[in-house]
This record gives sequence, structure tokens and C-alpha cells, in this order.
Amino acid sequence: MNALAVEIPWGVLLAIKAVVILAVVPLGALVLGYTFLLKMMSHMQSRLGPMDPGGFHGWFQLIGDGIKFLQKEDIVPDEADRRVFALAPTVVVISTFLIFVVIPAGPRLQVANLDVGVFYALAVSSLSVIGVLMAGWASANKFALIGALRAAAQLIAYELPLLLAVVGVVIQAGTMSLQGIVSAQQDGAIFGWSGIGNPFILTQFVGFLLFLIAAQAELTQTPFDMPVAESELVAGYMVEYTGFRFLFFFIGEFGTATAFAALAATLFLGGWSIPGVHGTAADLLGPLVLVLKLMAVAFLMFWVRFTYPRLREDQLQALAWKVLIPIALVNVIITAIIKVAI
Amino acid sequence: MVAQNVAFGILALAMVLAAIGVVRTQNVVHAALYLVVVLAGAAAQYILLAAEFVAWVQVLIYIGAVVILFLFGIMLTRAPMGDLEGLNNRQGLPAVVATLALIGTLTALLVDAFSDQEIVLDAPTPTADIATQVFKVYVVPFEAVSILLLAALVGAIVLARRD
Amino acid sequence: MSTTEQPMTPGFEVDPAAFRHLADAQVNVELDTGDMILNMGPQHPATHGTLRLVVRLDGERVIAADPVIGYMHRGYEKLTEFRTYPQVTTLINRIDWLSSFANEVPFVHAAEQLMEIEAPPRAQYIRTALTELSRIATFLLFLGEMGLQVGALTPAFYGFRDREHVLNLIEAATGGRFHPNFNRIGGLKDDLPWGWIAETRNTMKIVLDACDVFEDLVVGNEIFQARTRSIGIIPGELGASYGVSGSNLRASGVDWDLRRDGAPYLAYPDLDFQVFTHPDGDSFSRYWVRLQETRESARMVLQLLDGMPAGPIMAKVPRIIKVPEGEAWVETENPLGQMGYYVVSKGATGPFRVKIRSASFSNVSILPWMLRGVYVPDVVTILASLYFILGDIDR
Amino acid sequence: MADLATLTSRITDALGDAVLDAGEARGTLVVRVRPDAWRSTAETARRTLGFDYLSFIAGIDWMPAPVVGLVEGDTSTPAQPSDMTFGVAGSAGRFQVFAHVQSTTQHAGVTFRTDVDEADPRVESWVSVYPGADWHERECWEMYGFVFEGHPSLRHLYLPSEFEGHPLRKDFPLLAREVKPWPGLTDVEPMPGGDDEAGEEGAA
Amino acid sequence: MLLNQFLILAAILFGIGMYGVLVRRNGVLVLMSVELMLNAVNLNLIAFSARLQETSGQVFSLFVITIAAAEVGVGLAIILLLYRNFRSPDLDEVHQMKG
Repeated sequence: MNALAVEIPWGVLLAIKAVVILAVVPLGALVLGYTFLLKMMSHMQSRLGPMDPGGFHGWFQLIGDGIKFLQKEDIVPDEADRRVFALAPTVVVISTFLIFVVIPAGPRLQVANLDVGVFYALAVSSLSVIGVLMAGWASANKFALIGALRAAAQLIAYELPLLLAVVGVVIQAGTMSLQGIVSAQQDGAIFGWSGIGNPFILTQFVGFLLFLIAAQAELTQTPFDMPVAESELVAGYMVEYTGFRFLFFFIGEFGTATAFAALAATLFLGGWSIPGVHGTAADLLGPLVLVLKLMAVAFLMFWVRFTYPRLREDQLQALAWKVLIPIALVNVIITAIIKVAI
Repeated sequence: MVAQNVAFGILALAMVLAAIGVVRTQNVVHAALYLVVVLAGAAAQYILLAAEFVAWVQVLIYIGAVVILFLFGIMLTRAPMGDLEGLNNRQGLPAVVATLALIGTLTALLVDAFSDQEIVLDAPTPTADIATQVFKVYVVPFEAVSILLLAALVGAIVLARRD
Repeated sequence: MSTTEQPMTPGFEVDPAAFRHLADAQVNVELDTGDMILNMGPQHPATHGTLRLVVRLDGERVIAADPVIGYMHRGYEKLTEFRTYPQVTTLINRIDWLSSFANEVPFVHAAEQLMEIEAPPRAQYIRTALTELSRIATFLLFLGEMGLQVGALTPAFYGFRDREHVLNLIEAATGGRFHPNFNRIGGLKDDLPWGWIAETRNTMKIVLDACDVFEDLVVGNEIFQARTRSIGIIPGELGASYGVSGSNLRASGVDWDLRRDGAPYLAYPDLDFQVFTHPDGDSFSRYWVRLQETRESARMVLQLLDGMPAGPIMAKVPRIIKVPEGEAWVETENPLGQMGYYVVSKGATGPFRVKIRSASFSNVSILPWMLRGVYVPDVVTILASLYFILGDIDR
Repeated sequence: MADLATLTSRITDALGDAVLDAGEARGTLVVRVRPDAWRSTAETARRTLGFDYLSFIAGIDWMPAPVVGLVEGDTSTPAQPSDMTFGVAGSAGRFQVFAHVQSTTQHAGVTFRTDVDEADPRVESWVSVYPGADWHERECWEMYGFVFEGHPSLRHLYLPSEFEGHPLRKDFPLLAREVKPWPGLTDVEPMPGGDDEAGEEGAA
Repeated sequence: MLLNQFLILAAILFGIGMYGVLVRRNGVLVLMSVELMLNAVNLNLIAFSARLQETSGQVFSLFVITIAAAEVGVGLAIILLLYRNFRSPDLDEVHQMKG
């Protein structure tokens, strides 16, 4: 369906969808992701702080954090380029939200079922680099600039393995539409046995690993968080941001993490599908299943994030170019050969 | 169809203004950011023209890579904050004349040649069609472009490396 | 007496290519984009304090680094000339504030030498135990914090968590967590509280477990090794001529520990302990050596608890302390390295001149040499692995 | 630990006529050398005697502190003798530089000491022998005003670059007890309700 | 939608791009102006492809995008080289090749 060529109810439809994207998704992503991951992290690291506010497991922490960010003074450095400085967090957040547009939560629960869904998701996710570079340059701070340059170099380098990891899935499913990929997994069969469909994690395990590693780098999370390395660049491109602008980056960070987890769940774990459940039941259960799978992936990503040290910029580039991309290419070739052979 | 024309109008206006921004601004980084607007507008125009795949390629390659490269290059060469003097040479007036002449001529020609042509679209172009075209009809140019890319890659590395 | 056997050092050597950046030759730059001067500090998380590093960068590489210190200079050497001996101990507590107790020991020892008195054996043992406890507390912080500087968040939390137990012990014995001021010339202020020895035994188990955790979580991590191996190499001979001391020098293969090799002090001659060295001299070996020393310290504390003699904790000391004329130089192996006091007395109630030789000052003075040609992220690892305390640099 | 007597003879033999005096300070050997042999002492110590480790370089001012600004009967400040006496191995005058070097293999150490002329405080620099002498000599220079000849960049280490005076000299008042305008004080707004003299004084 | 609205937009963009190439002295900005012109060409290709219901226009625009990426890569490398040698990204200062 052509996104802008929808017939008459498109205005109403778009408004409803916009509300869904702008209110439900980020809120859900934030509350679920942040709460779950923060608690998980607190348990892993024996952190006392986030477990304290409000009593039971520190449930008030999220609200308290929000209030804290909103009441902070909004500081713009004197030397900063004010317009670019103000615009940068918005670009990052928009790029995050645009990814959610194509992620299906059920057979009919999707904002837009694009023919090139995966491709679209990866394309818009690369927009956030612009925001990062804008933030780094406009802050008029050397730490921010170095952070932004590192971020740009890293995001460009890891875009390739990310795309190539997805190519394997696309070849196997024969479509770039996310809905199509989900149904290919739901209706697939493993050696003729269709009991659990064919989640691509089984056949594309290498792709799954590559996707997770590259996604980790795209999210600038440990072990690839050189751009924000708090021990040397303080917070990289975010160093001059305070208050709600910083909150925007924060939402962007956790939102993108959720979005990539959702993408991984959709591409490799079957997305919303439950074997044998179709129609309205799938529409009702789909979101729940998707969230569960998404959380499993997010758990993995954050587990790594809170355990590993970070790689140096040159090591990180070497990993992308010398290890990940060759493996991804071999994976694509093998997948293609098998696809043609069968 | 009205909606599409309205969308076209808004996008076209934004693109032209941003394009003027690219060539007029005194700040190099702002120029790159204006370029993003032009490129995003072009991608939106492609969607209007039912070329979805090309639109997202445009976003991924142009905005996600080319502009990033631009910004990268600018920042590596010490883009100063604020406006720069002397970004333009002194050929401003002749250039404006030449540009207006070019646009005028082209517009007159186009109005003369294609004023009755209308675009009627029913569905977005299936991506599979493009794939078929690339790998069946244009497979030789495709390979040529691949080799060109490789050569450019090697060339860029050789140029930028200091020995 | 102590043993000198070489421990099981892992079987690897520094990649010779790593010495490339140590050469005086021009820094090799791949993409010369003009120099940038980056001011790290005085407020910067990697300098944990107010150290300022003026770093000249080409891209990500450091061409030259100049440490600027003095933001915390408190003029202790001048202040000591206007204080009586008991007053001075409260001051020097604040030199290396992470292991304050260990700071007091050499000064008190110097005063005791000048007065020709000696603290009773029980006081010596308690002093040794508390010194080793402050070493453990300091090193636990390092073991966690080094992980943080390399980018891993979790070790820092573990380090702080386990250090808390040790600080509790110090607090229980001295009444102060950070600045005990517990030493008196001729002994200690108080005896140990009830149950302290049993509690210390338990805590040492926690410490030994924590060391195993760090071994797995940090030392065994491939990324940590990739970030620290062959990074920030101090050749042993050069390190010595810069006055780099303590674990930093031992990590460069110099087998020299004042607890074993210096003039005998405290209860160290009675203890059986191992001195760890590492041949590489890089950031990784500094971490490794400190990890082993934390373990060894815990074992030493257990030995001290076993052999703790009974008896008084104060020698006979006149009410007003007047130190006879003379000079004394006392050096001890502090957590950060060699800590020494050159005390000159003119027979008054206060010292005439005290030269405070603090470890971090010399350890950091090698930075301009070390940081040449490394990448910016490595600056942070090198700073963290040298492990300095600003109060110990600036005095 | 090497025996003190053998160590003494080893050092005095190696240094020859550079040695003016030698003594013992509670188990530590102190050797006083001629000022013009200060650098050659370092070279001999490092290359011949094997003292590879530089512990510190510092200065000392043997002049008794003038008792200034003290209230009568204040016991918190120790009273020092008022006549000039010298420590182990003696001194020719008010100023001396002393340095402690050690050996990491022989596990021995020695304190070298040399006299510095009060009118023209110049010492040879040790930087070319022990690179670690760099910061110690800078500190000594700003604290005592000794000029280390041959030091590559004698800059302020601890104190702000516009600081005046040499704080560790005995005639420099302890600023906690003597009021002196803060050197960095330039732009002070007068306090509300008077006392704007202090601000002007600081600005001057 | 008329075909011409796209074509005229493309013509205007092309003109602006040409103006940029003529007027700008900074190498990076010249490259950007070239990108504007290339985009105008692409718009033409896509518009005709839509008008003729024929996908080869889109295929060619893909080729153009690819080549543009390669061009920017090499172009920026050259500009960095210039910057390294002349300490300025200003194209007019490169007189040396005039001999």
C-alpha cells in the first residue's frame, strides 16, 4: 500500500495511527523497557538506588526520574548553534518512532504494511546518526564533537553487517515485508514438521548473532559505546544536554533498543505468531507474544551491555570490517545457494 | 488526487527553499542539514510517484551515508561554529543570471513538450519488478557499477592514507 | 620471612609492535586533520579528582600530553612546620584519603625512631592489620573502578559493595571510615573492639571471593584484555628512574617491595607473604598484580589475626611530646607505592621540616612519556591503571 | 639490606673527592657532596653504584622561622630554636638540596645533600640522569626559588603562574595565619554594606 | 498529477545546484551542489518511469544513487587531501596545478 496514496479515510486513519505511534508505543516501550531493564540491571549489579524509591522494588523510580528530568533547567551553551542544538534530540526520537510504524503486532495490527518493511526500518534507523552529528557539532564542545564523529564512523560501519544479517532472512522468506516474514515463519516447516513453524533463528542463527551484535553497535551500547564513553568523553554528544532534551535522547536510546529488539523478534523469533493461532485470536494475543519475545531479546542485549567493557574505536572498526562483514557475506551466499538448491 | 497534489506542493516548496539554503547559507554544517531536507523531500516525492523502493534506498544511502560522510568531512576539517566569510566567490551575479536563464529555458521547453502528460498511478511498483529488471535486463551495468564502487573504495582509501 | 618465588605468570609476552608508539619517532597518523587540543579535567571522570591533562590530539591519537596539577595543593609541608607532632597526623590523613591509616604509619614511625621508643607488639600487629585492610579497601576500589574506566559498569558496583565491608571493619576499630587518626606516637588510641577478629575473618572470606569474581569478570574478559594488554607499557628501568613505585613498578617486572626489602617495620618480618611481579609492564599487568596483592593482603590479615599477641597497646610516652634533635627517613609500602617522610627535628614539639614523599606524585610524573602516541580511550585506561589519588599528588 | 658501613665506604670511594661529609640519620646514610659535583654524583649513583630509583628531590631552609603574628601563650604552634643549626653532615649556609635515591636490587638507599648559595641559589639539574627529577625540581624551584641549571622547563607546578614568593622558605609567612590578598583576585564586587577596601586591595 | 510539475521542480533544483557549483569556493559545498543536480536528474527518471509505467527509470535512478555515493567518497577523500596539504578546503586556493 502506498503510504500517501491511501483513499479517503486516510486522514482519520492517519490521525489514529499517529496517536498510536506517538502515545502508546513510546510509553509502552519506555515503561516496559525501562522498568524491566532497570530492575534487571539493579539485580545484576547489586544496585541499591533504583530498588529503593517508593518501596516495592523501587516502582517509583521511573516516575521520579521523569519528574527529575522535567524540572531540570534547560541549558544551552553560549557558543552553541541554538537551532541545530534544539533540533537534534527531536531527529533522534523521530527516527526511533518511525521504526515502529512497520513492526506488526498481529495479522492486522500494523500501522503500515510496507512492501519493503525491513528495508524501511533499517533506512529510518540510520537517520538517528544525523541527529547525533547535529548534537555533537552544535554543542560547541570538543568532547561532544569527538563523540559524534565516533558515533558516525561506528554507525556507518555497522549498518553493513546489520543489513547483510537481514538479507539472509529476506532471502529465506522471499519477501521484505515484515508481515510476510512473520507468516513465512508461522507457516514454515522444519523438515516437513510444522509443529512450531520455522522461526528463522534456527536456520539463520549466524544472522541472528550478527544482527544482535550490529544492533548493539547501532544503539551505541556497551561493548560498542565508545561514542558516549562516560569515563573519557563524559557522555559524548549528549554532554551539553540537560532536562527534557536529555530525556529525548534517553527515550531515543531506550526506544531504539526496544525497536531493534522488536525487529529481531520479528525477523528471527516469529514476531507475533503463535503456532496454530490465526485470525482474531492472533490479533488479540499477538501483541503480548511480541512483547514477550521482544523482552527476551532485550534481556540478552542488556545483559551484554551491563557485563562487558567497551572496545576501542579502532578495535571496533576492525571487528566490523574484518570479522562481521565477511561472516555476513558468507552467510548470505550460503543462504542463497541453499535457497536456489531447494 | 487532491491530497497528493497538496503533498506535492508542500514538499516542492520545502525542497526548493532548502536547496536555496544549501547554496546560500554561510555555514557549512547548515548547508549539509538543508541538503538532508532536500533529499528527504525527494524521497517523499518518489513515494508520491509510487517508487517506494527507490525512496527508501534514497533515505538509506543518501541521508544515512552520503550526508553523514559530508558532515564527517566537514567536522574533520574543523567546521567552525557560526558563519564563515568567503564561502562564495565573486561570480554571484553572473551565476544568478545563468541559473535563471537555465531554469527559464528548461521550464519553457517542458511546458511546450509535456504539458498534456498526466501521471496515473494505481499501485506502488513491486520491488520484485525492479529486481527482475536489475538482474535480467541491466545485469551488465549492474556489474559495471559494482566494479566502479570497488574502485572508488580503493581509490578513497589510497587518497586518504598517508604513507 | 617472606618468599621470593615467582608466581604463575600467564604465559604471554608483550607484542613487540606495541613498543612502536613508545619510540621517539614521529607519531604515525593515518588521516592528518590538524591538531586539536583537548582539555581533560580538572573536572573529568577519568581523573577522579582535579588532575588536568592538556592533550594535543591528531584525530584519536595523542601527540603530547601535559598533566597540570596543583588544583588541590594544600601546602602540607609548610603546614607541618606550624603543628605539633600529634597534630600532624590529622593532616597527613588527608594525603592519600583512600588509605589514610597507611599514611599515618610512616610519620608516626619516624617520630618514634627519633624519640627512640617502640610501640608494643600488639600495637604493631594491629597497625599492620589496619594497614593491610586499608590496602584491601583501596585496591577493591581500583579493581572495580578500572573496569568502569574500560567501560564495564558492573565491576564498579561490586568493588564498592565489597569495599564497604572492609570500611566497616576500619570504622569498628578506629571510629573513622576514611580518616581514622588512630595512631599515636608510641602506640594506638584504643584496643580492638570485641568480636572484631571474628568479623574480620568473615570479611576476609568475602574479599577473597570478590577477588575470584574480579578474576572472572574483568581479567578473564577478552575485551578487557584487548583494551589493556600492550597498552601503557612502563619499562622497569625507566619506571624506577621516574620514581614509579609500588604495584606499578612490580607490574614492570621489578621485584621490590618495601614490606619485604625495606628497613623492617611493623609486623611484616613475622609474616609469610608472596611478592607478585609481572614481566609486561602494561595496564593489564598492573591490574593483575593488584588483584594478586589484594588476595595476598587478605591472607596476611588472616595470619596477623592468628598471631595477634596480647599486651598493652601504648608504650610509655611523656605527656608532652618533644622530639629530640635529629633526622629520620621512614619509607613504607603504601597501597599506591612508596610513601616516605623525611623528618627533621630541632628538639621542639613540632617538626622543623617534613618532606612528604608521596607515591602518586612520582607515579603520575611519567604520564607525559607514557601518553605519547596512544589513542584517547587508552589515556583513560592508562590513568586508571596507574591508580593515583589526587591528594597524594598535590599534598 | 646492605651493612651501613660497607655502603658508606662504597659510596665515598666511588664519589672520591666530591664528598664533603657523611653521616647517619637513624639508619639512613646521608652524604653531603660539593655543589659543583651535584650532577656527577647522580651519574655515579645511577651508573656505577646502581641506585636506579629516584625517591625524591627536595630543598631545606635551615634558617629558624621568624615567629610572626602569634598571640602570646598560643601553644598550638611549636616554638623552634632561634639559632641556626644544621642537620646530619652539616651545611655551609642556609639552603640545601637533598635527594634520596635507592636501589631496587640491592635494597639500599642513600640521601645526597648539597649546599646552595643563598645569594645566587643555583643547582645542577638531575633531569638528564633521572628523568623523574623533572617534577621534583619544578616543585623545589617554586617552593624555594632554587634554579636548576639544565632543567628543560622550569615552570610552576603547584602554584598559579602569577604567584609571588617561595612558600617553603622560612621567611615566607604561613598564609593561614597572615593575611595576604589572594593572587588570583581581580574582579571583586564590594560586599553590600561597606568594606570595599578589601576588594580594591585585591584588584591592585 | 501532471508530469510537468515534477519535471519543473527537477529543473529548478538542477538550476540551484548549478548556481551552487558556480558560486561556492568550498570543496564540500561544491560536492553538495553536485548532489542537488544529481537528485534533480533522479526525480526526472522516476517521474518518467511513473508516467510510462516502466521500471527501468527506477533502476537507473538506483544506479545514479550508487554512483553518487562512490563520487562523494572519492570527492571527500580528495578534499581531505587538499585540506591536509593546503590547510584549507578552499578550491580557489589550489593554484599549484596551474604550473
